[in-house]
Amino acid sequence: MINKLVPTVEDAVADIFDGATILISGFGEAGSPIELIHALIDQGAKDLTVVSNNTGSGQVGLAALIAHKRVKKMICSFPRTANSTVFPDLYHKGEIELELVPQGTLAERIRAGGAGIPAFFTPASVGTPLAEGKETREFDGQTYVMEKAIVADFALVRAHTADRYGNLTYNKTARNFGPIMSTGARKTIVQAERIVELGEIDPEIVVTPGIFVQRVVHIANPAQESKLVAENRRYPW
Amino acid sequence: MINKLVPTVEDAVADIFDGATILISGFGEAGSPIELIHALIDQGAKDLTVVSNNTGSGQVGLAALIAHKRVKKMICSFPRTANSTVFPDLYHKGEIELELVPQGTLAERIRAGGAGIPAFFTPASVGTPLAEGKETREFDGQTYVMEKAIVADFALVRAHTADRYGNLTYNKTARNFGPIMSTGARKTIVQAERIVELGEIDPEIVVTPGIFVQRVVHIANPAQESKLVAENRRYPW
Amino acid sequence: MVNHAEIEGWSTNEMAQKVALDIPDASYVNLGIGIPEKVAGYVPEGREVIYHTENGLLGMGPSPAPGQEDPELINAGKKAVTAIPGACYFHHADSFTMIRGKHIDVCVLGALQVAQNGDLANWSTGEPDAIPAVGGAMDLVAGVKTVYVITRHTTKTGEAKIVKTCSYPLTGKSVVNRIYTNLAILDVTANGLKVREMAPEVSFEYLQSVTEATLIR
Amino acid sequence: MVNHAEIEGWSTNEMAQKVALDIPDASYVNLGIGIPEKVAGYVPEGREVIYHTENGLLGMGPSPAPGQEDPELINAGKKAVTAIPGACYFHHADSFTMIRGKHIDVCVLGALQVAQNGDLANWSTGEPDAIPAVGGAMDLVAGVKTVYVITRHTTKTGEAKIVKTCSYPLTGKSVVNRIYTNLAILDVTANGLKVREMAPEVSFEYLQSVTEATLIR
Repeated sequence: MINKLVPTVEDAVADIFDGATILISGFGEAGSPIELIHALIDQGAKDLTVVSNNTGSGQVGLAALIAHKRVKKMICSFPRTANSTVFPDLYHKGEIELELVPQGTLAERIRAGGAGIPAFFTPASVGTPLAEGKETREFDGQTYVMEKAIVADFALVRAHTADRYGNLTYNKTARNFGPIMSTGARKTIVQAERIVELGEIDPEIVVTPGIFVQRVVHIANPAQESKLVAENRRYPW
Repeated sequence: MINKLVPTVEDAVADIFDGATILISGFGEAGSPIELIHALIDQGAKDLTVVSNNTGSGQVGLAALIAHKRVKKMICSFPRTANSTVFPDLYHKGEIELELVPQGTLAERIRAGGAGIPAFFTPASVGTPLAEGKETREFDGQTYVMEKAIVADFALVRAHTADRYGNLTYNKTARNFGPIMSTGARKTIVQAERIVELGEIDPEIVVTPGIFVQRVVHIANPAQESKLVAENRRYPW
Repeated sequence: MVNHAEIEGWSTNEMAQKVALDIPDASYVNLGIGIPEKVAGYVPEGREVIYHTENGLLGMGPSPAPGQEDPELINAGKKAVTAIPGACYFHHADSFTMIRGKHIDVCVLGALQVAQNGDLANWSTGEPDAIPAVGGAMDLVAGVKTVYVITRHTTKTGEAKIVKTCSYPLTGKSVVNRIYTNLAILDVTANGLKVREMAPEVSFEYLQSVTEATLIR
Repeated sequence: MVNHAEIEGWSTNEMAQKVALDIPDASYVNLGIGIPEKVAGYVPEGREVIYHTENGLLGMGPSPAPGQEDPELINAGKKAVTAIPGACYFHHADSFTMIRGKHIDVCVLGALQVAQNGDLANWSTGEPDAIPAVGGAMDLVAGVKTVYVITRHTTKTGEAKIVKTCSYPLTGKSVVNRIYTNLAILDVTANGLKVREMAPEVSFEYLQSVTEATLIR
């Protein structure tokens, strides 16, 4: 019997260990698995390397995880956020590391990790400081930089609909990093707004095949990060 | 105005030139753009390099294109076919070249071409004759072979539903190489069974975004290759 | 020595309009955050342009009516947008396949500096206390077929932005095709920066005086 | 020198059943074309196994009833199949992401030869007039977590298939985990080929006599 549904967010994140590398979906608040992140804060794992496009905002979600000093290193493309001083403060104090990666390279490194591709070449960042120290190479007269796959221990992903096999669909631009992050971790943990029976998701429209997912928790009404930030909420509340 | 619909298969393939590299979708007959291939036979382009998983069957579709000696070289994973002697005969006579590629490497090389990735590393074929002469490299103690992207001049793709922007959906396992081949050619030419108005394809379920497609022709009732083969049909009829 | 620019030239909206006129019908276009977003408002009647936003939407429409915002339908600037009929959603690797794979026709970006060889610096001033943030800019300039820059001709403090060599960290080398400023439109050519059009009241000599890079007529 | 095998041992169906018993509940499995396909018929009650076919279907079901075949719903052997509730379709690059990315738990493949170090040859006899055809086999052995081989112990003409070193071109080096033949089940271990189970009437000595590779008890 395959049943990837777990009853609570606590169950979902229980085995995340100190020092783990974790992919966290989302582009800003869209697609950010806020309840899973809060459960991870409660769970207590530390010295984490977090791979996510941004660094969160306010004092909730990813920003709260960072504020609680659970994150040793961020791998992201855009760590500046209008509504957060959490990452900048720690960064200026030298209390958090940053690996800045062009957004497309970040996406491709995650996808490569999931696809068993250890490294690939890209034209992005050639001739810039972000390519310094990296191997470059010419193909057909153009220079490319070699980038390595990111393979993570865990992924925290927010989806819209899921079934017990872990098949997923997403909502609009909240899809963003979810499908590739699902492939790129040894254990992919999903929060979904809707859980349906097998076969209710048309096999033609599954975005993340269940093979990439290990656990699903049902969060029918996820918190909206921007509202929490506007209300100056702070996690844990 | 964006209108990628063209009235006939003749229009669709009119500019395919001698010596072109062409991606042709399909896994066996499923997803094979048989009307586009027949139009290409009529059109007459020769010295083609064709990238397709198989080499066709009987004397129709891809096998007929090969039988008419339009194909200089096949790049494929599985050129043996139960119902065709076309490729084997020419191959034994030395009249057609073969580049044999593991199926996953073939898929990834096509996807890389579409994604602007000139080369990548894969574990598939390491230590086998198909890796001979290719660069290998260790990452984390495992050996990988470097494979280069395939970038084609044209792709001939069979889809199920299309709109005038070129957005596509596919049917079941006829999807196979269609989505990646659509990305991997300078000009992607599609035959679709159904043409719908913009917006009729739910934006969540588009498989090939229209940006990857240059031309769409409506073939409401495509021929079924296996039936033609069973009837010993031969193209041109 | 570069003079402090005293002629205002085109307004931001006029600059955006100039860019819009240069985007052909049926183009796939990615507009950067900020001033580049204004370009969408000036596409001439009869041209159909499809907007890509790298966070996973092709067929981005205008901002929604107030109260109709959907936090899960946003653009790369994290602002609420809409989707046109014929739009589609996709994940980040597919989105950058469009960019890196040379499927996008035009992108319009802001700039800190542009050099006369087309080098672009638009992501970091390189100051030690700045938090570096690059987003998708390096992928865009590396992959999009035509790269337009829209920027004021000089900084607020009168320093040249159109320079001989960028002093800020690069976004990409030799990647810019055309520059739209409040004073002029400049083409990056093999021979240097060629003046394509000048704003009213701007002379070539004046333009050169507020430009560090060498201009050609 | 290897004897011509005279004991028939397990039938093909029994071999398939042995493989099926070793596939844990909740596994994702890719079955090769031919005899490996039989394994699906013997999964014990109460185990839920999901079948992947590399041409783009996860959740492959049994063959359709006669007359219900859909030429666009086929397996890697190009035979008509069905899709179970909870199945999904995807394109070839995503399909091989599952394979190469170590997401598939078990694959079951046929063999021309298996060497005692786990080398597999199953795609070509290397004869000059053979049309080489590899399909997805090299990707499967490189990426799937556990690789089972199902094969007769010797060729029809009595030659060893379980060998010291493969003479045919390799599919992959040190990739096989376990071998199921009509005579025995063998584990590929760091020390060599360990006999896990033997068919009725088969002795270790007899098994070794029809095996070129050195067996360990």
